[in-house]
Amino acid sequence: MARVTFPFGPQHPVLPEPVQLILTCEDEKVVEVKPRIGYMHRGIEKGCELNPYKHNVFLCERICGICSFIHAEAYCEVIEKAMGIEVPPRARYLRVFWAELSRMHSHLLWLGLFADGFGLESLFMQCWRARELVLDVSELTSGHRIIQSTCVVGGVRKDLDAEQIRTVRKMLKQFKELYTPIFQVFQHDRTIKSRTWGKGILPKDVAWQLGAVGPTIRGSGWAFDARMDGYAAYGELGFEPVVEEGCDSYARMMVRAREVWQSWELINLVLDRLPAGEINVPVEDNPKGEAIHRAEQPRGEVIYYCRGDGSPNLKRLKVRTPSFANLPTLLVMLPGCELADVPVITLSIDPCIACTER
Amino acid sequence: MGLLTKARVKSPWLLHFCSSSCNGCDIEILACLTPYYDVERFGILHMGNPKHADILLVTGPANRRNYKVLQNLYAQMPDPKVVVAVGTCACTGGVFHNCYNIMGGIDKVIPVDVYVPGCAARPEAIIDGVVLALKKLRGELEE
Amino acid sequence: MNGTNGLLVLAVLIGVPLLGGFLRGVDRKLTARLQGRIGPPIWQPFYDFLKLMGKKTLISSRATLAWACGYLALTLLATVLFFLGQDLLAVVLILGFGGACLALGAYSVRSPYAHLGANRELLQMFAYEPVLLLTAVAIFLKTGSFQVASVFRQEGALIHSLWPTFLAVLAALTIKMRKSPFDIAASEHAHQELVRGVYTEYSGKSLALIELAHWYELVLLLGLVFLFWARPWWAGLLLAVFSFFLEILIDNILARLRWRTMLYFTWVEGMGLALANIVYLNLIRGLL
Amino acid sequence: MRLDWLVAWLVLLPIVAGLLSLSVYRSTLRKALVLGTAAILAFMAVLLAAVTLGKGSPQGLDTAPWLSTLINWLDFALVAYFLYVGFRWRHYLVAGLAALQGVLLSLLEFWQLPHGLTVHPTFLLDPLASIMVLVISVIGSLICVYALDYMPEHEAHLHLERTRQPLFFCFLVGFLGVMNGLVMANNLLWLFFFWEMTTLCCYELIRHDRTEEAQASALRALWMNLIGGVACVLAMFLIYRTLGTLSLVAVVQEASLGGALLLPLAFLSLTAFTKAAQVPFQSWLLGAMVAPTPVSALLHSSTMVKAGVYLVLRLAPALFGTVLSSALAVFGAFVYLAASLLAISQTVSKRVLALSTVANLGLIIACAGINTDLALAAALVILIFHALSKGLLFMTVGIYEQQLGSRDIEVMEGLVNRSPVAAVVGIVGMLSMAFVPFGAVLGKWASLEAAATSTSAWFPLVAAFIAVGSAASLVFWVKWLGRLLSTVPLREEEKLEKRKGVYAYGTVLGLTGLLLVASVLVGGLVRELVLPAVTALGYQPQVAANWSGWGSPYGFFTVWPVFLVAGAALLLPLLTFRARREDYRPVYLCGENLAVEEAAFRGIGDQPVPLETGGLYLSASWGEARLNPWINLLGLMLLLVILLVAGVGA
Amino acid sequence: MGMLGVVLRNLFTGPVTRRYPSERREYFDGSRGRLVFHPEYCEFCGECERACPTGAIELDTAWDTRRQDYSIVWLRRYNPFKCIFCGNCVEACPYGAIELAEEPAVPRYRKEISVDEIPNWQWTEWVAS
Repeated sequence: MARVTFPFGPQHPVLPEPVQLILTCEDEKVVEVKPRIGYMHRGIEKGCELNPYKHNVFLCERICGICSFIHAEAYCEVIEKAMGIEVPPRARYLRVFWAELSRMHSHLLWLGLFADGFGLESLFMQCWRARELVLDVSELTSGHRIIQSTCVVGGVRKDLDAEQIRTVRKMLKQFKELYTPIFQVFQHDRTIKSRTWGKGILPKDVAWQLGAVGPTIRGSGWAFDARMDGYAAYGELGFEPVVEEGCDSYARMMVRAREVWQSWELINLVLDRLPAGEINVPVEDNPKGEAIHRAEQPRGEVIYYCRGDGSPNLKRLKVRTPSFANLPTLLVMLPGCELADVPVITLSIDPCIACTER
Repeated sequence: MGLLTKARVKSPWLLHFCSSSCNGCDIEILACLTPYYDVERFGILHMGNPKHADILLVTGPANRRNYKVLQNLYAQMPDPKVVVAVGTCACTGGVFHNCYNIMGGIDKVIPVDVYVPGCAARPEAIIDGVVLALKKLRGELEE
Repeated sequence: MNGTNGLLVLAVLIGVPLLGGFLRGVDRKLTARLQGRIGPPIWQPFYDFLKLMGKKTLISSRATLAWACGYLALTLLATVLFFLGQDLLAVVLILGFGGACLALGAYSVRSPYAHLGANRELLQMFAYEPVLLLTAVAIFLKTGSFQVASVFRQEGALIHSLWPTFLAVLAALTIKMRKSPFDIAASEHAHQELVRGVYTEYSGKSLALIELAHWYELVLLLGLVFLFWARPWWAGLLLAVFSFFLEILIDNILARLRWRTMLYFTWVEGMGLALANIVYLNLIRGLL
Repeated sequence: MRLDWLVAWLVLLPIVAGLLSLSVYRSTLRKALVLGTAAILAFMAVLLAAVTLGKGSPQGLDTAPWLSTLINWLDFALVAYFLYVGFRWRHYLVAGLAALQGVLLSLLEFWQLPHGLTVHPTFLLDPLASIMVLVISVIGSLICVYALDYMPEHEAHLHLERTRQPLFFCFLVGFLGVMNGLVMANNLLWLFFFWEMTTLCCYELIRHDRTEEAQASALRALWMNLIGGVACVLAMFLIYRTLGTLSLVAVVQEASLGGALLLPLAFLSLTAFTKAAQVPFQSWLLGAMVAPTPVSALLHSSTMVKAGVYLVLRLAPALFGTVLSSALAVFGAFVYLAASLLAISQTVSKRVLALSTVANLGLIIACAGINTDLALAAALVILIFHALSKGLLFMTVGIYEQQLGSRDIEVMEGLVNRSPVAAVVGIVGMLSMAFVPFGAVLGKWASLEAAATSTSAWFPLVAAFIAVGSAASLVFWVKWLGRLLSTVPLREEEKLEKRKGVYAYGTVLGLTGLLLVASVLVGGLVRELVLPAVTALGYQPQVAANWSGWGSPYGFFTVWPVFLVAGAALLLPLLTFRARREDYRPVYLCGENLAVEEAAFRGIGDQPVPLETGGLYLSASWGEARLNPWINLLGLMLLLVILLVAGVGA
Repeated sequence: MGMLGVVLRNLFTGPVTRRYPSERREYFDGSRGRLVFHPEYCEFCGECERACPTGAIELDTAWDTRRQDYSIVWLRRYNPFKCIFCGNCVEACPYGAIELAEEPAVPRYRKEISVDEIPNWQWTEWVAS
C-alpha cells in the first residue's frame, strides 16, 4: 500500500497560523498524525517579567489578536486578585460587553474559516460580512476593530455614552437580520451536514480525559464553561452554557453558531442593565503575592497565574491557553479520517497557535 | 506603461504568511478579501502557494524558529515579486521587541518593499500598502 | 482540409480563448456578486494570463512544462475537432487524455501535494469520463451519427428526448469547470487541504498554459451543452448561458464534497440518468 | 513456396527446435538455435500473410489420414499425462477432470465417430489465421529471444545446481508451434489436440521454478483449462450429432440453419473463456505471475489467452443475430469493467498487467458479441495492439524486476531517472495501452461506436460497461505512469542500467519500434490486414480507413493529427526548454523544504523527514478482497445464463 | 437551500463593498489611528516615553548642527513602525500634546522615524532658567 507522508503546515492556506502536522496518508485515508509546534513562540511570558506590570496589558492583549480583549481582561483580573482591588460594577459590565463582542467576532471568523474548510466560499464571505458589523461596534465603542485595548488594571479605559448605546443597539438589530439566515444554513444545509456530521468524533469520556475545554468539550456534552464561575458580571446575567451532545464536528460547529446568539443576547442584556458609576479605580501600588484566575475565551478556558514581590515587575506570569488543552484531541480525531476531513476536523477545535505558543 | 506591466499591476496574487504575529493582522488580511473590502476588485487573489504568488504579505516579527520557513517561501516565489510587512511587529518587532525568541522585523530575514504600520493594521492600511507595493513593482519594471 | 475549414480552425484557435477568458471573467464577476462583492473587472483573466506569461521561470521539474503543453495541445485539438463537426466520441476521448496529461505533469515531480491532487484528478476523470462517453452515445442514438455536424442536420432539439442525459452532463460540467461541490482536485480558491492540488507545482508560463487550456475546455463543454438545443441556434445559446449560470450558482451554494460522494453522484445519478435515457431511446428505436 | 510446406514449417519448426533444445546445454548453441528459429518463423509468418492476403479467398489444406490417427492417440497420451499429474500432486480435481475428459473422449472417438473420419480441410488459412500467426510468430519469437537474456540472470537468482533452461526453452519455443497449429486448424479434433497442448505447455512453464507456489499456480491453471477441455469435447459431441462433421468452417457456415448449434457454440465459448481467463477463471492467469517473466509475456501477448479470443472471433459469424451473441457482448463488457476495476487496487506490476489483459480480452469478446463489421474490426485491432503493447510491457517489467529486485509499482518510483532506456520503453508501452491515438484506444473507440450501433436490446449495458471500464483503465495506467515519472530533479541517482543485455534491450527496442510504426500506420494496418480478415469472416465491412485514420459510417477518428499535436507538444518543450540549475526550486512543502535534490522536509526536531509519495490504489473500495466475491459470482451467473440461454434456444 | 436565498439576495441587493481608495469612509469618533504630536504643547516631561509599552517614543537632546554655537535642541523621536497605537501616551500626557487621529498611519517604503523639535525648550530659555 502506497503511503504519502507530507507536512501540513507551517504555511498552509487552511491554517492561518504556522503549525505543522506531519500527515501520513494511505490513499485518502490519514493513518498517522504527528504534530509539530513551536513556530509561533515569542517568549511573551518572559517578556512580561521585563515590562512594568501595567504595560503587560498591551502585551497580553497581543498573545492572541482574536480574543485579545479576554486576554487583557484575564490579566487584569488576576492582577486585581493579587492586589485585592474591587472593580466598579460598570467596569465589570463593560468588560462583559467587550468580551462577548470578542467572542462574537471570533466565532463568526471561525464559522467563516470553517465554511472555507469544507469549500463553501460564499458562506465564508457571508460570515465575515456579518462579522464586519461586530467589528464596527467594536471600533465605535473601543476605537479599534479587533484589539480593543480598553481594559486596564482597575477597570476599563473607555465608557459608553447614550448615543453610542443607541447606535450599538441599531447595529445589533442589523446583525440579527444578517446572521439569522447564516445560522439556518449552518444548522440545516445538507452538504454541510454531510461534511461535518459524524466527522472527528470526540467521545464524551475521552474529551474529559484529554482535558478539552471550551466549545470542544461542550460539543461533547459537558457543560463546562469558566463563565459559570460568574467572574466579571456573568454571575449577575444569568449565564447558561451552550451544550451539544453530538461529539462531532457538527456539534462543535453548532455550539459556536449558537454561542453567537448567546453573546448577542448577553450584550443586549448588558446594555439594558448597565449600572451607572465609575469605570475604574486608581491603582497605585505594585502586585505582591500570587493569584490565579480562570476566564472563558471563545476557544475555551484560559488560566492566568501571576506572582509579584511588590516591585513594578512581575516575578512570574503563566498563561495556560485553551488551544493548548484542545490540541491533543486532534491526535484522537485525525487518525483514520479522510484527507478531505483534515481541515474540517483540525478547524473544529479552532486552534489558536498564537495562544498556544505565546 | 506596457501591456505586460499593466497586466502585472492588475493581477497581483498574494501569499500570506503568519510569521509569529498575534493573528490580529492575519484576520485583517482575510477581512480584505471579504465583501466589505473585496480586494479582488484589484485582481488580487489569495493563493496559498508561493509558486503562484506575486506579493508576499508577512505578519508578525521574525522569530528564531520560523525565519527559515519565511526564507524558503520567499525563494519559491518567481520574480517579479514584492514583500509587504503588515503590522507594527512585522516592521520592527513592535510590542514583542523584548521577547527573547524574536529577531525583530522581518527585514532582518528577507528584503522588504513596503512597511504597513498599525497594530493591528486596518484593512484600509493594508490596501494602501498593497497599492504602494504595486507602484513600486511598476516603477521597477519601467526602469 | 479546404479553405473554409482552415479559416474555421483559425477562428477557433483565436476566438475560443477570447470567449473562454471572457466567460471566466463573467464567472468571477458573478461569483463576487453572489457573495455581495464587486469582484474583478471582466477582463481580469486576461491580465492574469499575461502576467503569468511574463513571470520569471522557476521550475521544479522540466517535465511539468511538457505535460502542461500536452494538456493544452490535446484540449485545443479536441476543441478544434468539435467545432469542425468531427466525431464526438473521439473528442471526448481526446479531452480525457488531456486531463490525464495534467495529472501526469503533477506526478512527474515528487511533490506530495501535487501527487494527492493528481490522484484526485484521476478520480474526477473516473467520474466524468463515462458520463461524457454515454452522452455521446445518447446523442448518437438520436441523430444516427457520432459526428457533431449531424446534430445540425437533425430536426428539432435534442433536449426534448435527451433531458436526463443533459442533467448528467451538468454533473460532469461541474467537475470539469472545477466547481463546488466537486472541485476536489484543485479548487478555484486556495483554501483547501491540497493547496492548489494538481496545479501546485506549475508556475509562471506552465500555469498560464493550463489557464489557457481551461478556457478552451470551458467553451468546448458549453458547446456540448449547446448541442442539446442546436436548432434554433439562439435556444442553444440560451441553454448554454443558463447552464453556465447554474454552475456558478451551484458553486456558491454547496459545500465541497468528498470523492466517494462525487463518484456516487456521477455514477448512480449521472450515469443512471444517461443510461435510462439510452435504454428508453433504444426501446423507441426497437419499436419503430 | 507451397502452402503445405509453409504450414509444416510454422507448426513443426518450433516444436522440433524445442525438442532439440532439450539436449542443448551450451548457451551459445542455444542462442543460435533460438535466434535461427525466431528469424525463420517470423519470415514464414510474413510469407503466410502475403500468400493468404494475396489469394483473396481462404485456403484449405488437407493432411494424410495417418496424421489424424496419430493426433487422436496423442490426445489420449495427454489425458493420461494430466491424470498422472493429478495423482502425482494429489490434486483430485485435476485428476477427476482429466478422467472425465478421457471418458468423454473415448466415447466420442470409439462410439460416436465413425472409424477413419476425415474432415476437410484439416487446416484453414484465411486472413484471421494469418493475423494470429503473425502475432504469434513475430511477437512470440521476440519474447523467446528476450528470454535468452532473462533466463541466465533468473537462474543466477535461484542458485540452481544444474540449469533447467533446456526444458524451459523446449516448452517456450514449442509453444509457438502449438499455437500456430491451433489457429490454423479447421478439424475440431486437431484444434482440441493443440488446445490441450497449450494447456500442457502452460502448466509446465508456470511450474518451471518448482517452488510450492509455482506448482500450486500451475495446478490451478491446469484444472481451469481442463474444464475448457471438457466443454470442448462436449461441444464436439453435439456438433457431430447435429452436422455430422467436425469442421469449424462447417459450424460457422451452417449456424444459420437453426438454434440446434447454440448449445455447442456456448460450450465452445466456455472453452474459450477458460483459456482467455475470463472472469470466474481469471485467477489462473493471476497465479501464472510466479513464472519467469518471458512466460508471462508469452501467455499474455501472443499465445494461450489469445487462443481463447481467437476461437470466439472465429465463431462470431455463427452467432450472428442470436441471443447468445448479445449474452457474449454483455459478458465480455462485464469482464472488461470488472478486471479494470480490480486492476486499480493492485500494487504488483505484473498483476496489473494481467488484469489489464483479462480486461482487454473481455473487450474483444464483447466486440465479437456485438458482432458487426465494425466490432470485429475493433476486436482485431485491439488484439493486435494488445499483443504488441503487452508483450513489450511484460518484457520491460521483467527488466525492471531484475534491476530493482521487486515487482512493486511503488518501487518503480522515478525509474525514468534511474533506468532511462527501459523506463522510456515502458512509458511508450503504457501510453499505447491507454492514450489516444494509439491502437488500443482506437479499438476502444471503435468498440463503443460499434456497441452504439448494435441492434441488441442489451447494448446500453454494454456501452456503459465499456465506458466505465475505459475510465478505470485510464486511472490505473496513468497512476503507474506517474510512478515511473515521479523524479527528484537534480538528484544524482544510482543508474540501474549497468548491463544492458543485447537480447533483452534489443527485443524490447525492436518491439517498441514495431509498436510505434504500427500505431502511426494504423490506417494502412486496418485497410490491408484487418478489413480483409473481417471480409473473410463473412461480413461486409463499411468501415473505411485512409492514411490519416480510421472511419466508421458514423464517425471518424483522425490519428495522424493527434500524433503530430501531442508529440510536438510533449517533445518540443523537452527538447527546446533548457533550465539552469539556479532556476530550480524545491517542491511546495509548506515552507519547510530543504534543497531541491533532497526531497525531504524539516520535521520534528528539525530532522529531515524524507518525502513519501504514492499512487492511488483505493484498496478499501476496490480491493480484491472486497470485489472478488461479487465479481466471481456475477461472472459465474453470467456464464450460467449464457449456457441456459443457449440451451433454451436449442 | 438556505444558501440559495442568501446568494440570490446578494445578487439582487448589490455589493456592499466599501470602494476604499476611491470612496473613503468616515471613521468612528475615537478610532485609534495615526498618532499626532503637537510639539508646541510639549513640556518635555517624559511621561509619554515612560508610558509607551514598545519604546516607540524617545526623548533626546542633540547638538544643533544648524547653528554655529553648539547649542542643544530638544528632540522627540517617534517611530510609527514601532508604535502599537494603544493610546497610553495620550492618556499619560499631562499637557495634551499627543493625540490620536482617526485615520490610520500610512504605509511607507522605508521605516522613517519622525523627529520633532520641541519649541518650548530652547537653548536660550534653558540657559536663562
